[in-house]
Amino acid sequence: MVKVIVDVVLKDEILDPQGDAISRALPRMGFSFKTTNVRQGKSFILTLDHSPSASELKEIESAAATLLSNPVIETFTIRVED
Amino acid sequence: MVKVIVDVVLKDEILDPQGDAISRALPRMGFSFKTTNVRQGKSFILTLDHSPSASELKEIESAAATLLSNPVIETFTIRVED
Amino acid sequence: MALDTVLIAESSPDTPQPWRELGLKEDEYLRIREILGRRPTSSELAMYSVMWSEHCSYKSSKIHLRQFGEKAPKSDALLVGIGENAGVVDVGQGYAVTFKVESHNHPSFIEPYQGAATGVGGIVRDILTMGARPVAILDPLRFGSADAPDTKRVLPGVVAGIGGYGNCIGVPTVGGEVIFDKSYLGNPLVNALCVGVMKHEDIKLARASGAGNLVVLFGAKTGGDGIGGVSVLASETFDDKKPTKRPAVQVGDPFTEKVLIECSLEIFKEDLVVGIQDLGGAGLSCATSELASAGTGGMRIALDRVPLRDANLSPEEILMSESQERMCAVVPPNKIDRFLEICKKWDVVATVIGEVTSGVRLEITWHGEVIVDVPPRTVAHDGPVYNRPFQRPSTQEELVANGAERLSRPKSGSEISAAIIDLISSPNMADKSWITSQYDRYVQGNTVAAGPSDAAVIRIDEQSFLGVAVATDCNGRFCKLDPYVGTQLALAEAVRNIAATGAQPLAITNCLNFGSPEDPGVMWQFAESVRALADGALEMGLPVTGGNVSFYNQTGDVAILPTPVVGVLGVIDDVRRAIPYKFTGAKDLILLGETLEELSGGEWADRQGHLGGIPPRVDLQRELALARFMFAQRDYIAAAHDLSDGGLVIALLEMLLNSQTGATISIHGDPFMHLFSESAGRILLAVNPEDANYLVGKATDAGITTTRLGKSGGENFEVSGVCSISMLHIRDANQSTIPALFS
Amino acid sequence: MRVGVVTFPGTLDDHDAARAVRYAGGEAVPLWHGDSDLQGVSGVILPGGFSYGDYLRCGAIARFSPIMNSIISAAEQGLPVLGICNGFQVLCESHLLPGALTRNVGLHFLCRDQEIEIVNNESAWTADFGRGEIITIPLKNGEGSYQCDEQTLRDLEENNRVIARYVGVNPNGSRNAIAGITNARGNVVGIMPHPEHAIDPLTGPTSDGLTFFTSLMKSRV
Ligand SMILES: Nc1ncnc2c1ncn2[C@@H]1O[C@H](COP(=O)(O)OP(=O)(O)O)[C@@H](O)[C@H]1O
Ligand SMILES: [Mg+2]
Repeated sequence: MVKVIVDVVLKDEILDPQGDAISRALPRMGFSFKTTNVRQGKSFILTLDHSPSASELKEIESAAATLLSNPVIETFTIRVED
Repeated sequence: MVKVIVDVVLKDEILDPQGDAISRALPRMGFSFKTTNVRQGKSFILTLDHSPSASELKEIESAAATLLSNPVIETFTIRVED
Repeated sequence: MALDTVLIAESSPDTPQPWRELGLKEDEYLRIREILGRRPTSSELAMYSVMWSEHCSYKSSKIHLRQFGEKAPKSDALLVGIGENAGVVDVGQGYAVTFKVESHNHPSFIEPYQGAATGVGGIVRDILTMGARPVAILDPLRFGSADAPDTKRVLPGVVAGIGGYGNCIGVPTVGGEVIFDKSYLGNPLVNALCVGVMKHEDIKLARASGAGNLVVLFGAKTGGDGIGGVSVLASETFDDKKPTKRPAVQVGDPFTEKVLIECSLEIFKEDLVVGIQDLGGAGLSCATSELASAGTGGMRIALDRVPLRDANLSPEEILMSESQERMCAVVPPNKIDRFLEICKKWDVVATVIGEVTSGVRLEITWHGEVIVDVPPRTVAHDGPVYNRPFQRPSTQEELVANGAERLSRPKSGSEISAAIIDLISSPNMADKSWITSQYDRYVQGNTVAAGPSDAAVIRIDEQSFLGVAVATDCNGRFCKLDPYVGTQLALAEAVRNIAATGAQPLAITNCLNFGSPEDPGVMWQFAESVRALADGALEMGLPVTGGNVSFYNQTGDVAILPTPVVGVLGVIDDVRRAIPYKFTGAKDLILLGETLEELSGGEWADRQGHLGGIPPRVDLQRELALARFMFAQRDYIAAAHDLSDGGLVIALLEMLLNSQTGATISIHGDPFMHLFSESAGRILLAVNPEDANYLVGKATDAGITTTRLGKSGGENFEVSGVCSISMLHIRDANQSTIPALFS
Repeated sequence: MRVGVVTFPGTLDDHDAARAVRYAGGEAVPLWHGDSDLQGVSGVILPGGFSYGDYLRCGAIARFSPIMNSIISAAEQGLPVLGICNGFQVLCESHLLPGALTRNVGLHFLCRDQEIEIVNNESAWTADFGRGEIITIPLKNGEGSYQCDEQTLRDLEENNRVIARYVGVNPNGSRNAIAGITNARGNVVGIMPHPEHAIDPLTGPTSDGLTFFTSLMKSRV
């Protein structure tokens, strides 16, 4: 089984209320590590029963750009895990 | 800036309606690559202005296990990106 | 990037400025120079350009909107009129109600979820700003053809966005409209109406007075949202290396808004502010200049104190940022500690950014240097006013000559049956619960009636059962055929919806969605529409308490159907006596009002792909008579439903579907005409058989025509001698359309 | 009887829960998330809403508030606690109840009048119902699908810990159509649909929900 993972994050300039809420919650809960920023993203884990071919990867890329992410506010990256 | 990324996924046995909806949508949208399974996960991108020390990483791990994920339905992994 | 200060501006009159890129006309730019006696600083230019935009200055519409003031009926109910964030009316028992509609059309096309969500957030803050608790949302929506691919992108996103925001802030979404027409493809209309309730003494106004009072910014931090336009200031004139990519998309944070609502209401309760303004379009530019202009005029702001989400923002960008969930209050110094304490309790960031001065100018500094020094009125109120040319388009004659009454009609029983099924399953007439079930209609526990009720009914007092009814309406096809009559039909329908619940109509708001004001044909539609609404309001004795204008709704040269959405608010002294829209048990079905041969612009004609002719006649006195009758007889009426889109057949079937029963009716005359005509001024009643004679008598006394249609019951919808259709078949046709299109 | 109603930032149905307590003849005592004093109440309601915006996961941040610390220990001592919708999610996040609530299978927020069957009428909050009674109360949530592992499910079913089940089409994909559950002792109950919105037919579909609150008034758990 091969996993192709599409990581989707909000563009830096877009407000991320979820990430902000987590930033605020961490110190309240007593954690002392300091973050300069917390963002929340999504990931899509596509499991394939074979290594994706170049053309399949291209298709996955196009799925990531249309279905899995919203290009108006998000960007994505793709990683393959064997 | 260092990024510590906590990837959270639903346990395999937990129903993932979003993943299922994407599985169904992909062929409908004309994509021909075959997946055996699609799951949707979350990621938390913590930005730090320094490399996390061992003790900080430990704290992050405990935040991941309590706040960022729900052990009843989810598992998590942590990666550090410089 | 170099800071442009007033000192620099005085000594460098010839520095080229990007006024054109900011959307200003040359004479407007010269006017600014004349007002200031020098060139504006880049921050001043930013403020003037955004405040003098169509959206903020109403420069094309002002001349027409004045009629709402000039023709205003005398009304004791009006507590706060046009000009404030929202109008306020007296509903008795010491309560005041405020309501207003706003549009978020273009942002919802770009990013449907966030566009719609922030639209809701914006109107809710307008209502909150008046001192009121927001108690209900309605969402009049228009989309392109239901089967168009882009509608599949836009509609689910818009609906999820309205629900996502409204549900999370705990304000029930209880009504609205969903209408499809190809003219809205590429230009959906996302209007949102909010209703708020307060006691008379809690009414707040947007003005800064009292030298020494503090100006406090509270709510979300300021980010680079919605300042795409102003980035030209940073890039073209000053610094080319700076990234100019700023998000045009604003993201809503409903949680922050919910907390802001509770925090503000607690602050109001302790009477800690002398003036308050929400930050909407044009952000701080708007809030500071409007507060100062409506007050004594003088205000000093230290812009560097504004808490930022993005530390790289320039002062110009901070002034223009449209970050959501922010408010600006004017607080006396002796109350500031308590104010900040309440903010802290709710975890709301609050910062004193300036003070009211005894002067007459708005002065803004950036780390001590003066970057804005203007008479605030010139920014907020003395923007340009255009009397744009308008003219009835030459094509209008041909359009109205081509009436739908001349189309060939279904005649046989089976043709009529087929037309009924076609209509009840059409996207416009189909059941919308796939949409409304995504909205929380129960939160706050005061929802007495919500869609599919004609009007939403909300209880506002738990002891006395005082309540309000609200509805919005507009048939854009009628407005296209005749914008004057069409607009009055929208008003008539909204009033009739209020009447159908047994409430008494009290006040009007509106959201005027039109194409480009630079097109004389569109401007004619707009002028006619405003004239009609002002005349109609006067005739009905209902004040227009506020509204909104949205221009430039078009794709290329093609404008949307003119869509002046009219909202009407009614008061109901005891919500337990509100007339329901569904019934149980056997009832007599009675039609109030007269049916004429009026098919043009109607739903049936639309299904034939036809648009032409003259819209139905409108008689506002007849509508008032109906409203009086419904109010007087409310205890004798088991259920009521107004007739509008789709005529009698649709009203009947909707009532029967909601009541889970069938009916047998008989029609004298042309059955098709009686079933499908869309004549105004009609309401369908379901009454207990023993009350039927009494009600018919009372209606006749009131000069209202009545028709006894027949009786409810059975499993079919039967028109004697014409057709009989199983209600199961009708239900399936009605309920499957929307899920099939959008699930 | 004094019943505490907790308000977290983002709680929405606290006024409704308080109204339901009053309709049932009790006195509603507001409890603030930042306090830890339970003010001697005889029961606590965690109302619906979006505590802390439901960012991260529904109920996840609320679980760490000071008031929850007090509620968790009191509940372990037997204090009756009712979590409605978001409150149910908070109870699961707090591990006072097993399992978790996840995204509805339809992927939409869903607001409808829902029939449920009361399966367990022995808990502190359901004792006034008949066993097998079918009632209609509003359901309104985006993440109401009850999920747990096989072992937990067996434990819930075998020990009569399912409080209520959806009748008819399963609206959200919950395992075994579970609408509500209780802890082993029967004092902590989580329910997804909203009884506090069904206390008066004027403003809700029925008054069926009132029985949850009258049950508490009579209970001696
Ligand atoms: N079509 C209209 N009918 C009546 N009043 C209107 C209309 N359009 C705008 N107004 C009024 O003009 C004032 C300014 O409107 P607007 O700039 O939209 O306010 P805000 O920025 O607070 O939303 C408000 O009082 C509003 O009610
Ligand atoms: Mg405003």
